[in-house]
Amino acid sequence: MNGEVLAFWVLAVGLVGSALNVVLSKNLFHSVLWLAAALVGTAGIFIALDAEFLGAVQVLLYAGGVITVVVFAIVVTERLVGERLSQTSRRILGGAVVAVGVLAMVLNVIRRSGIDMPRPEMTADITKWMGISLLTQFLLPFELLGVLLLAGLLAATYFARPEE
Amino acid sequence: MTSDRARALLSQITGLTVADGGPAVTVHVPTEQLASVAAFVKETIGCAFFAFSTAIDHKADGLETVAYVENLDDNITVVLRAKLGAGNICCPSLVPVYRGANWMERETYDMFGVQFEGHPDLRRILLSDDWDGHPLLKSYAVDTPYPPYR
Amino acid sequence: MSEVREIDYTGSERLTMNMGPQHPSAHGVFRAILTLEGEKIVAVDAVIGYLHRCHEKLAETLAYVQYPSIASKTDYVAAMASELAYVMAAEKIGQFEVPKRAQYLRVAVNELQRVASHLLWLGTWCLDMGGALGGGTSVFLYCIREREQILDLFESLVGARLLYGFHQVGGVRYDIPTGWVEQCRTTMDLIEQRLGEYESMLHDNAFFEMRTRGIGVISSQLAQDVGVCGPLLRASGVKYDLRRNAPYSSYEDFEFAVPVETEGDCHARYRVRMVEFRESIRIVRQVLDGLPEGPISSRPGVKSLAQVKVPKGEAYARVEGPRGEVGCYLVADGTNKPYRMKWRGASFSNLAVLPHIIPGVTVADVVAIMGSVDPVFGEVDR
Amino acid sequence: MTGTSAMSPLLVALISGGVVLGALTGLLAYVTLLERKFAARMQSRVGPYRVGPHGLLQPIADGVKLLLKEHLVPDAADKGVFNLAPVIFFIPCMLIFASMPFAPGLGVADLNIGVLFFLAVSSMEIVGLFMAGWGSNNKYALISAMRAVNQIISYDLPFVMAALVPVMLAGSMKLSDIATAQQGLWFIAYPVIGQLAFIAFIVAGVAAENRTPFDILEAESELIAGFRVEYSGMKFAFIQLGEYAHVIGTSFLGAALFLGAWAGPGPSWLGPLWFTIKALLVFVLFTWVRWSFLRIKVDQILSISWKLLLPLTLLLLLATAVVIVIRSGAGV
Repeated sequence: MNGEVLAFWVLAVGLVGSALNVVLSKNLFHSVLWLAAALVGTAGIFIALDAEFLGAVQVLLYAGGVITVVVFAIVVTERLVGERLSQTSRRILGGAVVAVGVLAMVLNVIRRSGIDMPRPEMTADITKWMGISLLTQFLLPFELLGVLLLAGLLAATYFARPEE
Repeated sequence: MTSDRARALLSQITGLTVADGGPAVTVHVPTEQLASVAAFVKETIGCAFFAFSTAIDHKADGLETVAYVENLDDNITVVLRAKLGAGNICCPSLVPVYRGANWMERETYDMFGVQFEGHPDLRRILLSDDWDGHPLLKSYAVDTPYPPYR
Repeated sequence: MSEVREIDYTGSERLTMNMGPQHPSAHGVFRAILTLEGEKIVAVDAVIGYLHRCHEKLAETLAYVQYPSIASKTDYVAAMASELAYVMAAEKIGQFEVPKRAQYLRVAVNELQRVASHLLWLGTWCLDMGGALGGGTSVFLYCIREREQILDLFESLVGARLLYGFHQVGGVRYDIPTGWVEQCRTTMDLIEQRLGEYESMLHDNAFFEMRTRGIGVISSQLAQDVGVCGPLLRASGVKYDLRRNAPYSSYEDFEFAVPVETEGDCHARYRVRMVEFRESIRIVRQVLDGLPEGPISSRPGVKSLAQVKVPKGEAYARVEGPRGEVGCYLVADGTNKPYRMKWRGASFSNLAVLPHIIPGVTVADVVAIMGSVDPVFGEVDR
Repeated sequence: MTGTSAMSPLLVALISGGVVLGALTGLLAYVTLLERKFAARMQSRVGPYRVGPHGLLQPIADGVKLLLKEHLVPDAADKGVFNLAPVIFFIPCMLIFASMPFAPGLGVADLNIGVLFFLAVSSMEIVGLFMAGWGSNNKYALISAMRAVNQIISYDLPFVMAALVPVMLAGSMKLSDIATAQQGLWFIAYPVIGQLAFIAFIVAGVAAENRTPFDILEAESELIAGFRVEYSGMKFAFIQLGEYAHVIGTSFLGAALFLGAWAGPGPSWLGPLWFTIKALLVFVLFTWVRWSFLRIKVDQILSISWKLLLPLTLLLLLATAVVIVIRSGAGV
C-alpha cells in the first residue's frame, strides 16, 4: 500500500463519516460543521488526484463560501439564542428508497465507465489547460452557466428585497 | 419677556403666590395646579429648559417639591414650588410638560417616596428595586441596616 | 423626535443585550439594556445608580467646612467645578464676600479643569470609537500625556491630583506657589500646540467623519426639554453659557467666545469642545496676566467645624462645569450643616437624553453617542 | 539509516515543513513584540521593557503566562465546538505558509496554484471563527460571528481581485514564477496598475485580517472582544497566534506579489532574509494603519467593499488584461 492509496482511504473514510454525520447529527449547527468537513475532504480527494486547482476552488468556494452562506441562513432564520437548533428525521422509509435508488444509479455509472484503468501521468499544467479549454472548446456552456447564475442572483435579490 | 413681566403674568393666575425679590421668579403653586402652571410657564414665559426638580422634607409640615425651569434666551428662571401638605405624598407629574422631569422625578420618588401621578415609568432609579424606605426623608434613620446586611 | 419606546422582549428575532454595568465603553458603571434587531437598537432601558454614594444625605451630616472636599467626589474628573458650586451656594445664602484674587484663582483652576476634563473626554471618546487595539488608543494616550501636565499644576497648587478641596466658603484654601505662573504658561502653550496635532489626526479624517456626522442628533427643543446642558446644549444650537449668561466669580472680566453649532450630532459636540479648549486656555492666560494681589479668602483659616455658620435661607448656585451646568441647591437652617442639599449633576441630565436618541441607531453608534455625551458616573449617581 | 544520499521526498517535505514551522513560530512571537514596540513609539511610550533587555523576552513571558492560565469553559457553551474552534481557526492560518517559497527551492510545497491555495486556505478560517462565536453561547460572540460572516464574504472578493493583478502580470499562479517575473521590475513599480493594486491589496488585507479600522469583529468597545470573549489560556493564545500568522502570511504574500519576493542585493543565500524584511515592512504598514485610524461601522465597511473596492478592483483587473494584450500584441 503506497502513500497515495493510504491517503485515499483516510480521506474516503473521513469523507463518508462526516457526510453521515451531516444527516445524523441532531444539532443543525453541528451538521453544518460536518458538511464543511465533508467538503474539505472532497477537496483532499481532488488534491490526491493531482487536481490541485479543483481542490483549491472546492475549498475557496464551498468550504469557505457555502458554509458561510449556510451559517448565515441559520442565523437569520432561526432563533438566535436559547434553545439549540435541532433537526429530526421524518419519512425515513421514503428517504431510504431514494437513497438506494441513487446508490444503484451511481454504482451503475461507475461500473459502465470502466474507471479502474491506470491513471495517466499528468504532464502538462492542468490549470492552464483547463482555462484554455473553458474559453475555447467549452465557451458556450461556460457562458450559458454564467447567464444562469446571473439569473439566479437576480432572482435571489428579488426575493430577498425588503418588504414594501 | 423679562423677569418682571413673568412675575406679573404669574401673579394674575389665581391660587399662585409669587415671592418678591431675588433674580429667580419663585412661585408657590397649589399641587393640583402644578401641571397647568408648568405648561403656562413653558408656553407663555418660554421656559423651555428644565434644570432640575427635587423635594424638601419639612418634617412636620410635610414635603415640598421644587422645580427649576429656565428661559435661556431671556435669562429668566422660574422656580415652581408646591407644598404637598403633611402626610400627603401625591403630586402631579411634570413629565407630560418636560421630558427631563422623567429621571428627576424618579429620583425624587426614590429618595422621598413622592408618588408622581401621570409619570410613565415611576421606578427607583439610583437605589436598588428592593430597597426599603426613602433615605432623604428626615425620618429615615441613617444607620438602618439594609438587607442582606441586617 | 422619538419618544422613549416601549420595551418589547417578546419578538422572536430580537436579542436583548446588556451593555454594562461592566463594559469597556460604559465610562464607569452604566448599564444599558439594549433590545436589538440585528445590529439595530429598537429599545433601550438605561440603568444607573451603581455608583450611588448618598452624597445628598451625607451633606446633611457634614459641616460647611467639611463638605467641599467631599463635593469633589461627585464629578471626580472635574472636581473643581462641583466644589465651587457648593461653596458658591453657601456664600450666596450667607452673603459672604469673596476677594478678587480668590475669584480669579477660582476661574483659573476651573478653566484648567475644563481643559483636563475635555482632554479625558477626547481620549476616551476616541478610545470608544477606535478601540483599545487601534487608532483610538493613540489619541487617548496623547490626551492623557497632556492631562498629566495639568494634574502636575494642580499637584503643586494643592498637593492632590484628582480630588482637591481647593475651594472653601469665602475664598480658596491655597495661594499659588512661586514659579506656578510660568509653569502654567508653558503648559498652556504646549497644550495649545498639541491641540492642533489632535485636530490634524481627527479633522477631515474620513473614518472619524463617518462615525460622528449625523449620529445621535439632539434637537435644540429636545435638549432644552430634557435639561441637556453645557457643550451638548451649545452643539444643539442654543447659545447658552453660564459664564456669559449668568457670570459668577468675575467671569465678566474675561474675554472669551461661546461656540455654538446647530447640527446637534456627535461631530458638532466635538467641534464645540475643541473651541472650548482654546477659549479656556485664553481665559487662563488672561487670569495669569491680570491676577490681582490681596487675600485669598475673606474668612480665616479653618480651625473648627462650627466656624462657618450659614444663616437660614436657600440658594441655587450653578457653575459652568466641563460637562455643563453643575448646580448646587442648598437649604440652610442657620446651623453649621445644611438642612438639605441637592446636586444638579450635568451628567445626570445629559445622560437622561440617551433613551430619546438611542433607539434606531446601531450598537457601534451607541458607544460614539455615549462618548460624545461624556458622562461621569460619579456625578450621575452621586 | 547510515547513508544520507537518498532522502525520500516525504522526509524532505517533513524536514522543510518542520523548519518553516519552527522559524514561523519564532517569527510570530517576535512580530507581536515588533508591533507592541512600534505602537508604543507611535504613542510616545516605551512599550515592553521589563522582561529581558529592552523587553526582548516579553513574547516568551507572554507564552508562558498563557500556557499556565486556567482554561475556562462557559457552562452553557457547546463544549465540543468551543474547544475545537481555536484549532480549526489556527490550522488554516498556519497552512497558508505551505505554498510560500522563502527562496528559490526553499519552501514546503511550491504549488502551481500557490496564490489560489493561499486564498482558499485563508478563507477557511471563517469556519473556526464562527465555531468560536457560536460555541461560546455568548451574545457578544454571536454578534461578532455574524459580523465576521458579513465582512469576510465582502472582503474576500476584492482581496482575490487585487491579488490576481500580479498573477496576470506574471502569467502564473505559482509564487516562485511570480517572484521570478519581478526580477526586472517589482510589480509595485509597475506604472499605475501596480500601485493601485497594492493599495487595494492593503485595504482588503486589513479587512480580511480584522484589524483596525476594520476590526468590527473584535470591537472591544462594543462587543468586548467579540468571538474570543470567552477564551482564556492556550485557547486564546491559539486564536491570537492564528491571527498573527494570518497577518504575517498576508504580509509575505504582499511581499511576494508586489515587492519582488527574495530579490535583493548580495548573494542569493540572503534571499530569505530580504523576503522576511520586505514582509515585515508590509506588516509594519498594516500596523501603522491599525494604530492611526478609528474603527468604522459594519454597514460602512460593507458599503466600502461592495460599492467602492469591488468595482474598482474589477476595473483594475480589466485594465491589467488590456495592458497585457496590448503589450503582447506590440511585442509580436
